[in-house]
Amino acid sequence: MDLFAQTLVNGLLQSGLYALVASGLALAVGVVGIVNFAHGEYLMIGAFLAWAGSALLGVDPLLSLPVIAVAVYGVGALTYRVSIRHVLLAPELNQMLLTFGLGILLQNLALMLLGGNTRTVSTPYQASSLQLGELSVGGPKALAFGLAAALLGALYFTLYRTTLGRQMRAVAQNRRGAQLIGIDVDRVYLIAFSVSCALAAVAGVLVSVLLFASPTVGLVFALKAFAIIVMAGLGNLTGVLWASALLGVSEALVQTYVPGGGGWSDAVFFLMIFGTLVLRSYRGAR
Amino acid sequence: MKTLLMTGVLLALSGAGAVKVGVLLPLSGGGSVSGQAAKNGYQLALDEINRAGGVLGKPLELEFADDGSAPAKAVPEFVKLVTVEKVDFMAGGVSSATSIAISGPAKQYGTFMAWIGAAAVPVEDAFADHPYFFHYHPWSYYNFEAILGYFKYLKTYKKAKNIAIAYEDGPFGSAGIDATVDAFRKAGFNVVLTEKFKTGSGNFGPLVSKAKAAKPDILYWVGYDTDALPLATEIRQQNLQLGLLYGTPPSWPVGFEKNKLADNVAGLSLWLSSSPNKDSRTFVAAYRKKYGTVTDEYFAPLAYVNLKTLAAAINAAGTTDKAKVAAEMAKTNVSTPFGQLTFSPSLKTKYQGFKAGNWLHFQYLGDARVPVFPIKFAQKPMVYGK
Amino acid sequence: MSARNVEGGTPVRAAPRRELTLGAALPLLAFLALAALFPFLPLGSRAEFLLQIAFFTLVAGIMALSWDILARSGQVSLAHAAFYGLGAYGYALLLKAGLPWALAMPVAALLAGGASLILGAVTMRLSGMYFAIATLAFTEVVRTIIQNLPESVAGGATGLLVPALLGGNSRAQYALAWGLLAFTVLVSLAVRLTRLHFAFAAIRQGEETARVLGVSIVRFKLLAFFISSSLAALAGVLYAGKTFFINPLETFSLANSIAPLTTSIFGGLYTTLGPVLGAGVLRVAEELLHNSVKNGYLVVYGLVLMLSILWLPRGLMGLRRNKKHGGDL
Amino acid sequence: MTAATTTGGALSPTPQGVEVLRAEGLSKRFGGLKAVQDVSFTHHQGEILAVIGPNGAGKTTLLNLLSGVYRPSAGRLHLGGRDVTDLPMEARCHAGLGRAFQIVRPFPEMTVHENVTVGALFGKPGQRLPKARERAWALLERTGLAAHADKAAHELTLLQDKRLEVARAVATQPSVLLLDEVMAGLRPGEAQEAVALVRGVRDSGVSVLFIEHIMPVVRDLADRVVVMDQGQVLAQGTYREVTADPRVVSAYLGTEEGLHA
Repeated sequence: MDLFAQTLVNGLLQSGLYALVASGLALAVGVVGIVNFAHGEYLMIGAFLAWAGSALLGVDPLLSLPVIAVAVYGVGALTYRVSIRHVLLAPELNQMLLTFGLGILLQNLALMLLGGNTRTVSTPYQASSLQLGELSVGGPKALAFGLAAALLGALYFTLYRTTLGRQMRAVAQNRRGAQLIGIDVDRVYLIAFSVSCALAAVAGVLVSVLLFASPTVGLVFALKAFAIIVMAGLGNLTGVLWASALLGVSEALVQTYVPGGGGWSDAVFFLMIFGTLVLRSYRGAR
Repeated sequence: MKTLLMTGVLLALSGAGAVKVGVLLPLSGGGSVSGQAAKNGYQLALDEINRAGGVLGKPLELEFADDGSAPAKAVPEFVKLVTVEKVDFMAGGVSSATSIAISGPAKQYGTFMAWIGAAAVPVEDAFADHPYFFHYHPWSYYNFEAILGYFKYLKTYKKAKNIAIAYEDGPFGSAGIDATVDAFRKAGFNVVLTEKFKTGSGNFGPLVSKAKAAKPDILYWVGYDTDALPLATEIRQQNLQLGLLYGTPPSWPVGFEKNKLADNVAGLSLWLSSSPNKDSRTFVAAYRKKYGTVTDEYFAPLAYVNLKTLAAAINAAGTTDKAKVAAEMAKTNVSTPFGQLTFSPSLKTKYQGFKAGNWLHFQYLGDARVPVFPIKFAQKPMVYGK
Repeated sequence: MSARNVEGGTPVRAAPRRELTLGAALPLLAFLALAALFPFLPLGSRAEFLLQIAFFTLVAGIMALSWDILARSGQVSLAHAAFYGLGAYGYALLLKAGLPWALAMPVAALLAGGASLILGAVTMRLSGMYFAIATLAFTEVVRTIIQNLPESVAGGATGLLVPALLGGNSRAQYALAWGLLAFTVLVSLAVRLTRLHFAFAAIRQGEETARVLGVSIVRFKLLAFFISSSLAALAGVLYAGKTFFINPLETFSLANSIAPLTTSIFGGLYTTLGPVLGAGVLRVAEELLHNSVKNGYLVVYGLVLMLSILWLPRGLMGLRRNKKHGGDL
Repeated sequence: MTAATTTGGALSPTPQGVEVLRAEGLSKRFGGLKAVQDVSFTHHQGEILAVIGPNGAGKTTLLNLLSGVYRPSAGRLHLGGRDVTDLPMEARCHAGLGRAFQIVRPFPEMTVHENVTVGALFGKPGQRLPKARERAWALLERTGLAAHADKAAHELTLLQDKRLEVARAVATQPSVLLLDEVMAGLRPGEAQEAVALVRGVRDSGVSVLFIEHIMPVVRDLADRVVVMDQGQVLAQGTYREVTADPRVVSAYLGTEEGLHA
């Protein structure tokens, strides 16, 4: 029974990481309607900045987090200006190719400048954990979970309770209509896309504390984040949280209770996504 | 002016007949850390060889090519080195998949290959009947032999009996895992857990929870550098009591030694920069002089040794004739940063360089990797947690 | 007929415009002819090396063109690596079972095509991003299954050794790859010039409208999947026979699904020439970059992809001045 | 206008004629909303039948039920004596139901001729491409689109688009053609041409069922009218009959279209 409870905790903790990465992507896809294949690369930038701050300047990653978020917001804004805004009306496939090219560019730029090595940061709280009887709750992962929930909550609040949010939703629903009622669509897109990049970087900071920084760190998580927001339903922020939790817990259950389950966890992850999509498509029809 | 012209002509003439060695390495893609380290080693060796008069009286030439860590890229690059650049010898090779992919053209052209990496058994199969294949890196079964030796020592002196195995589900971790488990059992160990994980996922929670229930003395993990910190973190968080956490990643994270979680983590390497071996100290000094830093990637000295021994064999043969050079190579008997190098048959190939005895086991102790086994190389006593 | 001609005096031509003109087919024929002659060109010492590059370019061409055939029916798939891999694995396992290679190749293609029908049937109602992620998920599941099968069955995570194609003769291998690309081009043209074109294009441009006009989407979507995946499997066979070794991580990698997509967009979607030309140009560009910008050539490559989308949204095919609708091959 | 003249001659478009389409108690619920409730009517061969009603009366839902976009929650649909209730859209097309949409939906990357060819090729099973092309061409000539055959569909004017929409649907060789507000958005002069187009379709032997808001068009075109309100059939009969029905008048009172607009 202890193992079962611990398994649930393990799953939930892992899901926090997934939700954190997915939150920014949900914004980019939901509002801007851009399938940003380079999302993981902004995470990578965040992770490397956190590493650099820690290894070179001795600043704790959590302290540098706000600065990194702002810096990557700037990178995102630049990306939007020079590339994304020019393909907003292009076919979805063209957008995919553009962001894919961007991903290749950023990843290999990092590889060229920093090499392929895995880098880690050292913090005093890295291995901290909360002991509840026999249960152990990893500190940084719990923090990631809390942060994901807070960010998704803040996003939800922004979208539904603020002027900017109302504009975002208007733009997301009907670009031309929004333009007609005087919304600066370009500005809304710029903000949404840049915030999405900043959120990726925030996830990256946490990833650098929890795991590592390397040019390819974004890839695994971005792929899973995509699957999660699609499973949640595009633009559904609360859905992101439950989809992450569901996937994280089922992964953990498979890893714990299926012999050789570590090898099957990915299959289960994607099988659930696949099943959800297909089931929903059949339920929705007629 | 005239002399300048003359010198130019002479240089050009001498260049025309220079010995050319093609070096195929993963300079980009997944294996690039090892590939770049090897490249540095080759260039260091090249400097020394040419400073000492080159090969056959002329400066040696290296022709680097990037296999991109992908078989589909490796094949054309290999063919280019052999047919366009017309290299006399081939060196390099890190990844197993790319090495297998080029085994076809290598046999077709009868290319002389002085190969540093590619430890997987299918590579041995692919090159079994190649007459000019010199393999420096130990095959994976030699790696395991070394590990088993260490664990047996732990069993005798530390009463380590229960082993938990965590291995990544890719080709690196999964290769021959069943044989590994059998061998541990045969040696009298209890294998209390055998569990796969997904490298880079950072998802070790369930694995460690299970290990906790299995109460192992040694947790043996086969994964990559990306897994080192997340695994160590999870073990600490869930308070899993171990005698030893032992891993065999191809490389370790940069700066891992400074992390408190790295303390007492043990691992396997062919070489450590801190090795007291005389050749190793010479290499480290030369490397520091050329690059200004010290490397911990053993592919750097391995490449260095690779080119030095190849050049020596060519010089000894006095020709670039493959058969004669091979005959000289086979006689190689030199001291290296890894210990003595000679070539002898492995299970399937004729010329195998380093074997089980060249591996050493280290532990992260006080911000550095310190050799702890075999005992004769130990610089500090190992720390065993139970 | 009571509806009168609004344009009155406009002369009305007697017959509909012909779809296939020699002018449109010419670049395609020229490309194939050049590819056929390639091994006989006087390339001097570089010949062998260029032949290797050309071989993998042909494989990339088959992948891109076969992906495009599926995309023409509105199905933007990220499962192409799955069928490439199934082709490679099917071929290797059939050889192991004792089939001669000439039989193993088509059988592997048909098996992969059969597997695609399963995927096609369940993803029938999905579109856009949902379809893309579902097909991506399918690929991951297939990879994981092959990876976790016992090693004695499919080599597990380590992989399988594959006997050399055509005894390792690189010219014969090239000829085979050329033949398979030519076959793919023929299939693509057949799709373009028959009722399939109308069915695929109608489904892509308006699925519900197409159904109302009597287009059986189930049949045509599955047919697109079957054709496309069988061809991708042939590319996988070529890869396996050329590199002697396949493992799940390499053969089922996301890159193998993305490359045909980017190549087709770069060359020009929904055409026969575009994806083939795209494969040629991109591979050559990649090789040139690889040799000139040694470190970080992929940085430049990524930049090239981005710029091409910003400046050439219709791909290389958009460069042709006379882009009559429906006239592109 | 009970006995319209036909050029076909043999057909007798009276309520006593041959039945082509019969709806029996068709209903459709979306969650708790009853969009269409127990709708029954019979459509006869060669007849032009109009479905009218105020906004939200369920007209378009009914059309979607007829063409197969939705499956009915209850009720049956018969086409030429065959029960087609459970057939999907494409099979209904094969069985003889053609449909043109209110918002024109040409295939944007195809030429006008190709657009019509799709209908000619797939409307009935077993069509061959060259034949389908020829028939599409003939239809373009009949609908006055021949001069635009090679244009991309998105280059057409709205009236031309509507012609294309109708030509494409007719190309499927339907026995019944469903038209969803084809006149919407047209100027009066254009609407007259569209009326002529629809008549021409009927005269070529196709029964027409259409939804319309513009009452003069209904008066000019319809042999019979079905009036819907709140998902139910309020009245059926000739134009004169239904407009005299007090229930119909009260249903339309206060609505913006007004009965005699």
